Parts: sequence; structure tokens; C-alpha cells
Amino acid sequence: MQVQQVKERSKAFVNLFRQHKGMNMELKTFKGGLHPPDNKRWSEKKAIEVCPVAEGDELVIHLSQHIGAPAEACVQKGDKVLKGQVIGTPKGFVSVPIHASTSGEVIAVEPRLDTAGNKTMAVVIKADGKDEWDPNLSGADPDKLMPQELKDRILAAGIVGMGGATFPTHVKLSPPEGKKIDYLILNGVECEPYLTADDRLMQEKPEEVVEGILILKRILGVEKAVIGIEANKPTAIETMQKACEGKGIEVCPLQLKYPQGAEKQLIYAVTGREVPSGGLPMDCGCVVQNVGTAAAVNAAVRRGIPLIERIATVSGSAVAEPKNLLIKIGQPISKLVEFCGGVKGELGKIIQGGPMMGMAAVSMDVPVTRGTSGILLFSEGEVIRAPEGPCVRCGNCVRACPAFIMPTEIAFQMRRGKVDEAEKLNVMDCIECGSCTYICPAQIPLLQFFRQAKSAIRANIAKRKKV
Amino acid sequence: MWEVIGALCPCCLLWILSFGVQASCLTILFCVLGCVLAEAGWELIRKQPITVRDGSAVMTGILLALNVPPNAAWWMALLGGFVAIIIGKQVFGGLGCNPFNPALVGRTVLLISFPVQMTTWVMPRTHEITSATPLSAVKMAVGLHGNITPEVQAQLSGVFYGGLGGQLGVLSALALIAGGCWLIYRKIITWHIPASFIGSAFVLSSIFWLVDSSKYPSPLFHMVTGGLMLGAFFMATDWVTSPLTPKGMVVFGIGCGVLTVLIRLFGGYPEGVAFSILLMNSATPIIDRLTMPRKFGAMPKKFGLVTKKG
Amino acid sequence: MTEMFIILVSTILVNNFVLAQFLGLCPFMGVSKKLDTAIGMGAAVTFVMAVAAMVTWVIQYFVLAKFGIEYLQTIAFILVIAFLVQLVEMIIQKTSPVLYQALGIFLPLITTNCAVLGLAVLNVQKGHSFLQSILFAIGAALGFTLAMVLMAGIREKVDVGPVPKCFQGLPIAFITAGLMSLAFMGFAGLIK
Amino acid sequence: MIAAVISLGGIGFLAAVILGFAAKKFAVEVDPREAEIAGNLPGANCGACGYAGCGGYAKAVVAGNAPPNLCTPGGAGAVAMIARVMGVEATAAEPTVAVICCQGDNTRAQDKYKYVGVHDCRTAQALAGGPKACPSGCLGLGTCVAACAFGALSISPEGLAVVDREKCVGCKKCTTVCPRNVIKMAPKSATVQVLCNSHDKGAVIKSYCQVGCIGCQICKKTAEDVYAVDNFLASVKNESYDQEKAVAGMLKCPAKCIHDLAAADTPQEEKTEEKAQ
Repeated sequence: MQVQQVKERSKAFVNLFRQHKGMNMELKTFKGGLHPPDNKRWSEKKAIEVCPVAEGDELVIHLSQHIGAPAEACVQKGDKVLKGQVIGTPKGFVSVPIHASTSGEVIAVEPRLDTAGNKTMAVVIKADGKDEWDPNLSGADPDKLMPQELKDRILAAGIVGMGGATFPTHVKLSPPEGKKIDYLILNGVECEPYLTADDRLMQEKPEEVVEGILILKRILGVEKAVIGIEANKPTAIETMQKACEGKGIEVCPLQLKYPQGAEKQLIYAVTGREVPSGGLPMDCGCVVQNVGTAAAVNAAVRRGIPLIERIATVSGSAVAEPKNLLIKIGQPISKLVEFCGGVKGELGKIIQGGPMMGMAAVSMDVPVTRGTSGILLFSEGEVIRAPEGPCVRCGNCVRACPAFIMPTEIAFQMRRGKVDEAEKLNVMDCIECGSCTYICPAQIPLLQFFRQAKSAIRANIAKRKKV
Repeated sequence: MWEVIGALCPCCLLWILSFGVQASCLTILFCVLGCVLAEAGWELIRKQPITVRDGSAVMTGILLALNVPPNAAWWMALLGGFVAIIIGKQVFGGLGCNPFNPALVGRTVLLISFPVQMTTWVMPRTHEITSATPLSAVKMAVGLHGNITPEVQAQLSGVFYGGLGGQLGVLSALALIAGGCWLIYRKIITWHIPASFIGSAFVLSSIFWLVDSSKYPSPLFHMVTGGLMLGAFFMATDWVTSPLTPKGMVVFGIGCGVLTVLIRLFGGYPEGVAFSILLMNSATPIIDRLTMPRKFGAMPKKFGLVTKKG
Repeated sequence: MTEMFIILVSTILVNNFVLAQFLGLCPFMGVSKKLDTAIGMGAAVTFVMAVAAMVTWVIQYFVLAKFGIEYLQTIAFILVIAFLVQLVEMIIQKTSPVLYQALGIFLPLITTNCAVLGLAVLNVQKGHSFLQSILFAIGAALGFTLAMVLMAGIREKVDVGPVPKCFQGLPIAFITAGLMSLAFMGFAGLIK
Repeated sequence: MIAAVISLGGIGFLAAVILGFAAKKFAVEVDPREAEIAGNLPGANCGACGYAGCGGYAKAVVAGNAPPNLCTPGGAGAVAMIARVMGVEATAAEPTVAVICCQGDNTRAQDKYKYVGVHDCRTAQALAGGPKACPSGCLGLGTCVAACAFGALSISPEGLAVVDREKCVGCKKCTTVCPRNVIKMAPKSATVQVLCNSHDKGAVIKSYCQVGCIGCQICKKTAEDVYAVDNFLASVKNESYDQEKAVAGMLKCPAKCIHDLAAADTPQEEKTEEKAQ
């Protein structure tokens, strides 16, 4: 059955890789996790294609595309904007500016449907087809700039974590005084099934990524930089090996296991350290950045290009031809799917991001944001989930959980509505990787219980703070 | 569930061969019938979807049949099935909610309500009725003369060649171990409970054996008789009634092993496996609560610059 | 020493006050809904039983037997137990009002708890020495607490499960207690 | 005989002495009035009075910062008892009942997407604002039913919450639990209510619900002091409630979303037609 298949596949890669570089060390990994079929074969051979913005297209650019305070629109209806021009100024330290993805006219600044299905403030630009760059964007030679200047450029370009968390990068790169950072870890794992965006980026533009890593190393003043790449991307490992020759960057192949790419699990696999519960990676001397973020940092510093486009995989059983696209932030999903040959068969579900941690989108005209690493369309047949059966305490979820908590016990307490009991069972340590829901033979929606518990606990904490 | 039944087949086959096809087949049939009818009937009355297809009732029936003497009356097997499913499982709300292993509930109820019929065993292949299983023979001997009399000693030696009766000879013990290892390989059960159960039983019985070999039978004897293998691989590892975490499973197994040997050597009933597993089942919620896994990042010393792998 | 051990093991496991001798069932059913109240109740009962055993032993042999008024045994014992329970009630109300609220009516009910009175009477019937009666009391109390804790662990799970309406609450508690005593019967005859 | 009297008397006296000493040492001052009130309250610990259980409410009443008529399940009896104990004059509060301000079950209102997951309204609401196209209609997943300690709420086969007006004691627990605030409290006598909770404009409502209030203000025009319309949603002003005017407004409602809840459960539509001709 599937698991056997995946095991052979990952063993094959491991052996292939071992003879190739003669590395005898057994591949590192974390405890827990599981082996969903990675289904990357749909799009891993496809080169990156640019998805064009035709004249008259509407781009809906949300002002809150990142963790932290949403930006404030600094353009009104009817303004002309150029590509890369700032249309939203950041509010507060943990916030980033928002830029126009193409040149055109602002036709509305109003709440629009976002990926989570709620209506939030967005700037709607009608493209004029000229795709004209903003003239006063300027690059600079990173070696001449001081770390603080580099960070200002990263903030000005609106760079956020591209792995899906969208945490502002300039905040992550400025650890408080007391914390000593000695590891910069680059996340090229991409353990989510179907997604091949980072894989193609590392294969086609390794030098962009490496330059970006060097900039990040200078900012953090760190000596060791490690790129974690899963064993099922041998060509990417090879190209990155060549690009990192003699630059003090180490490529560390990791075992094929989900969720290898989760921040805490990646740190444990590469350095053997455990991020303290409730703490940040900085607390154990590490900073983790996505390889896509490194490439974006390089483009921002050297060429002054803000974060207005990114690579995303459009794949799944309901897409005519799965592809890896260079998409413009704000393009609706329907445009991307059209570019990939439209929907094949009856559409059951649209997911933004990966099938395990991604967010189900409500309709096709939801726009793409800075955190979209993939668009997956599944046919009706593939999506039907068996009715929820009783929990027979088989323990699969307890074994699969990488955070070592007890999913079935927490779900049991949440069914009783006992949020404080769930908090005692460490539900706040859940990294929402979805492994338990995937492996549960009774098809119980465990992750939804945890999200419910965590939001209730956060609400309690907020209430306690207010009183 | 069906895979577990598959793993039980070698033992059932041996069981039928050694106790006469006609008698044991009937018992197994009636036990399974009792369980299935009970579950279907209960769900019909409560207008719930019939869940007999998931195989849990059939498995309970087979496990019950392996605990009941093959020459037991048909109505006893049927009654055992009803009790096991209705009182053991359905009353608590169906699959996944029962605190005790249904097969053992059925067996213990039968044992206590029909002590005579439940302890009259048929000699394998010679089919004459004998009331003495090896275990009860030992208990009676120890009770009367204070040590194992020579003729009982002779009877015991027969056990090693699968000759003497008792629920299972050495052959079926091997069949059970094979079935159990297949389940472990298929990752349906983990090794923790069987290993700790058999290990602790072996260790404790060998201690007593070394102390006074005339009064207490050898550990090997304990391993082979009284359904210890059946209990360790198939009944103690029932998902619903055993702890979730590996630490909890080991505690559960050791508890079962120790109690089994204590009841066998000092208790009133010859057979201890059923009671020890039921006792540990009642302790499972407490064990679960005490053996929570350490959450990721819980150990402060690990987060410092001390690294595990260089 | 082994004789002490045997008394303890026999009262905790073999003839467990609740599950083998079926004494003290009403607090056992009433308070075993939640684990922490069960432990609180166990502690209260242990204190009362231990002190009651001592005091009743003294009264039996130095007062009742001396003046030949054994017929007053029950009244005297109840008087002592009531006094002890009142004492415990005050202490718990002062130290942990939460536990006091949780135990509610079952705290004063220890006075009429047949396990406590049964313990005192059994001590006299068995002719235990002073030390033996204390051990017997501690064993009985631990047995009671063990049964309560195990029962509370199971009931917290069972009470919330899809138990049919007609079985919810006490009926399912009695069935669970029945099955637990079934398991405890394994110990029957463990100690001759 | 004397020995019996002396010995038992002695034990009793000794016990009394120790208890007297202990009573002083472990004294916990409890206001007798609080114990008396707590004893006579229904003891359902339902929290309708806004305090943590009956004990909490009794403590608050004795401390003087809680009016005597907050205990809705206790009704007039509880209010009278508290008034007597506290020696305070109090008028019994008008019993209030929960009203489900929505009629859009799955035969009359569309869904935005097919929801498969935890059977709980708050969890469904967290997923893109809930499966129902109407942003403020009843999701029908039964969170209020679970919260109701008096069994007054149930979910109709068509997926809509239904209140049993007799069983409801007005403890307001369901209103706090419902993520979309569909449940409103109304005096039991105010039987005519507007059964809609959506502030969307008429055109938008018509796109996802056949029985939504489009804010046409006809009911406000016919019965000025009974109905009020704010932001395209009509509602009944409970304080100045008048049965005839309310029924008059109800008959005029084109969207048929105003109903007399006390009327027998005859289907509302036919009844209003005959009256309209």
C-alpha cells in the first residue's frame, strides 16, 4: 500500500545520494511524523513559467498579508501606480509595506474576500498592461552596506517568510541583545506533498539563493549556515552543493518524512537542539529562513525589487496540466488555473498551500498572497471523507505527533468542552502539522479540535490581560 | 480487526485439531454467533447502524471461545457471547468506550457463574473428561500435600510435549507467538505489552521456582499453560482497554504479568491471566494520566548551547 | 512483620472493603465522578478510619468491656465517628474550601458510612490487638481509596461517552463497579 | 446502668470539649444569610444571574452588590425568598425566553461551501465565516443545544435551532455560546418577533435566503412604537410591546419574517394569507 511505496522510494533516494557523494553518515531526522505519498512527480519536472498579467486584469492586493499589524493604504481610488510602488505603509515594528505588483490604476480600496474567506481591506488595481517599473527603485552592493542598512532595505522591500508563515523577515533578523545566534538554517525541505516551488527555485536559480544566504549571514553575524533539503530532491541537493562550493555554507540532506520542514523539527534534525516549549528558535541560538526568502532578500538588496512576485505550484488531480508559476501577488486563483489549462473534471476542493497545512479557499476569485506556496485543486472523488467513527485509541496519532502530545486525549477533553483540561495536555505546543488527522483510521477531525482549543485559550489569555 | 482474526487462525486450527473437530468448532461457532447476534440485536433495538462488519464482535467471539473449555454446553457459549458484547461493550456506548476487554468480561462471568463446567477440560486427542488442568492439578497438589506430588510431576512433564490438556499445549503457544509476531510486524500492536507481560511473568515465576522448586512449578510451565500467550498477544493488547504511550504499556504489561503469577501461585482460582488483565484494564485511565509523554522542548537543559550531535 | 504485611494486603486487595465486602457503597458511587474529589474523599476517610480504629479500640477494651456494657458498642462507636467527622469537616472547610464544596453532602455522610462503622465492629469481632486494628483500618481505607481512584478514572471517561440515556449516571456506575468487583474476585483466597 | 450513663456521658463531654476548642481554631466566618439563600436557590448553577453558580450569587446578594431578582430559574419564589431574608422590597422580574432570530433552514437558505468537520458552530464559524451563505444566520450545528442545561433547545430536521418556550428558563447561556448571536432574549409576553438577524441589503439577502428581512420598513410604518429598523434589519421594541399593533405589522410584512411564536404551530404562511385577503 502507499506507505510501502514511499519507503522504497525514500530508500532509493538515500542509496542514490549516498553513492553519489560517498557520504556515509546516516541521514538526520526528528522523532514522530509520517510518510504521506509526496505526489511531487506531477510538477517536479516542469520549469518555472511566468504567469503574465494581461491588460484590464484586476489584482486584489490585501493590506494584511503577513503576521503583525496590517499596512495602511496610502493610495486612493483613481491613483495611477507603477510596478513596485508602495501602496500600503507599515504600522508599528512588526509590519511590512505593501507594493503594487504591476502598473495600472487603483479602482477601489475596500474590504475584499481573502484566503481565509473573510472580507479584509484590500487595494484593487486594474492593470494597464505596460508593466512599467517604478523608476526610483535602486539596488546596491551588499558588501558595502552595514547590517542595519541591509535590514532597512529588507523592510522597505516588504520581505516576509515565504514558507507560508509570512512572519516579517526584518523582525526575525534582529534578535534581542541577550540572544547569541550561531546557526542560520535555510529551509529547503518543502515536505508538503504536491509542492515543488522551492525545489525548482533551488534547481534553476541556486546562485540567487546562495547570494541571499551570504547577505543573511552578514546581517546575523553568524559563521555556520546550513541548508536542509529532503532526500527526495537529489538534483536540488546537487545544484545547491555546486553553488555553495567554498562559501562556508553546508548542504544537509534530510530523511523523507513529514513534517520535516516544520521549524522546530528542522532545528532538531540539523542541530539536535530542541526549541523550548513556548519559546522561539532564537532561544536555542538558531534562525530559520525559507530558501525562497533568501532569494527574495537578494533581489531586494541587489536590485531593489520589492516582494511582488513569487514561485507557486499549481497542481492536483483537477488541474489540466500542473505547473510551477512565477505569480504576481494579487492575481486571482482563476487566472492561474486558466493559465494551466483550466479545471479538469469536477472540482471538489481548492487549497491554498499544501494539502496538510494549507487553507481551503472558498472560491476561485480569491487572490494569491505573499504566503501562497501552492494552489491545489482536487476532484470531488478525491475529497470525500468517510464519516467520523468512534476513537478506538489505536495510538497512531500519539506515535505520529512530532510535538509529543496526546491528540486523542485532547480531542476527548474538547468534546466535553473542557478547554482548561486541554491546556493542561499541552495543546498550545501543537504545531498544527495535520499528521494526526491524516493518520487517524476513524477520520476524526483532530486538528479542528486543536485550533478551536488554541483560539479559546488565546481568547482567555487576552481576557485575563485586559481585566 | 480482521487481520487480528487472521493472526488467531493458526492457534484456532491447532485448538480444533487437538480437542476434536466437532466439539471445538461448535463452541467457536456459538461464541461468535452469540457475540454477533448480541451486537446486531442491540443496534437494531437502538436503531443504530449495524457495525458487525468491523469484525470486533467476531474477534471477541473467537477470543472467548479460546478461553472456554471446548466441551462447554452450547448455551453457555451463547450466553458468554451475549454477556461479553452487551455488558462488556454496548452498554458503555459501543466500540471504543468500554473500559474492560469484552472477551474477558464474558469469560470471567462464565467462570464465576459456572465454576464446575468451566474447569472440566477434555484431554487432547484422548477426549476423556478430566477435571484437572495442569494448573489446577498443581494447585490441588500444593493445597493438599504442600508440594507437587511425584505423579503430578509426571503429568507436568507431559505438558512439554503437548500431550497433556490444559487450555493450550506447547504447540499452540508457539502458534500464538507466531500470530503475535505477525501483528507486531504489521504494526497493529507494538511489542511493549507482550514483552513486558511475558517478561515479568517469567522473571517472577523463576524467582519463586528458584526459592522452592518443589512447591512452585517452573517458569517455562507458566509460559506454556493457562493462555498466558493468548492473553499477552491478543487480549492485553486490545487498543481500547490498554494505555496509549509506550511507557504506559510497559507498566500495564508488568502489572498483568505480576498479578497473573501471584493469582496462579497463591490465589483461589487456578487461572490468573483473565483477572490480571481485567484489573489492569481498570487501572488504564490512571496509567494514561501518569505516563504522559514529555512534550517537545520541555527539557530546559536541552535548549542551551549544549548540542546532542555536535 | 510478615503478619502485618498479610493484614494490609488482605484488606487492600483480597477482601477490599468496597469491591469484595460491598461496604461504603453510597460515598463510593457519589464521589467517584471526578478524580480529585475521589482522592480528597479517600484522604478524609483514611484519617477518620485510622483515628476511629484507635479510639474505638480503647473504648471497647477500657470502657465497654470494663463496665460490662458491650451492648452500648454501636452507640459509642457512632458517637466517636461523628465527632471525628465533625473535626475533619472543620479542617477541610478551613484548609481547602474548594474540596469542601466539591465533596458537599458526602463529607458529613462519612459518619453514617457503613465502611467506617463496619471497620470498628470488625476490629472488635476479630479481636485485633491495638496495632493490628490500626493496620486493618489503614488497609481498609487504602482499599477504599484505591477503588475510588480506579472508579473515578473510568467514570470520567465513561460518563462522557455515548452511553444510552437509560444507562447514564448511576446505572453505568453500578455496572462498572460490578465489573471491577468481578476483577477483584481474582484475589479471592489469595491469603488463606 | 450508672456505669453506662457515666461512660457515654464522659465520651460525649470529652468530644464536646475538643470540638469546642477546634471550632474556635478553625473558625470560618460564614454569613448565615448567605447559607440560607444558597440553600433555597434552585441550585442548578446555571449562571443566568451572571455569577459562578448559586453560591456565588448568594455571596453577591449578601454583599449587597447583586439585585434579588437575577435568579431567573428560581422565578418569583426565589425573588420573594431573597427579599424576605435580606429584608428588602423586590419586584419579580418578568420571565424572559430565548428567541431564535432566524428561519433560514437548509430548505430556504443556501450554503457557501460544504462543511465537513467538527459538529460545532464556533469551529464552523472559524472556517471562512461558517458554511452558510448568510453571514449571520443560524448554522444549525447544535452548540446551543449542548450548552442548554434545561433541554429547551433542539435542532429541527431541516438544520435550524428551535426553542421550547415552556422549558426555557431564560438563563442566557445559549446566547453567549452562539458565535453569530442569532439567539435574543425577549419577555415571554412579547410573542410576536422578527425572525431574522441579517443586516444585509434586500438584494443581497434575496441572493441567499427566501425569508430574510430586507429592511423595507413597512412594519415600522404600520406600528411605529412596536417596530424599529436599524441598518436594514427590523426588530421588536420589547419595552413598548403591544399585541394588536405587533400583529398588524406582522401581517403587512412582505418577506414573512415576522411571526407570532405563541400561535399554534400551524404553518405561518397560510395563516397570514387568509388574514391578508
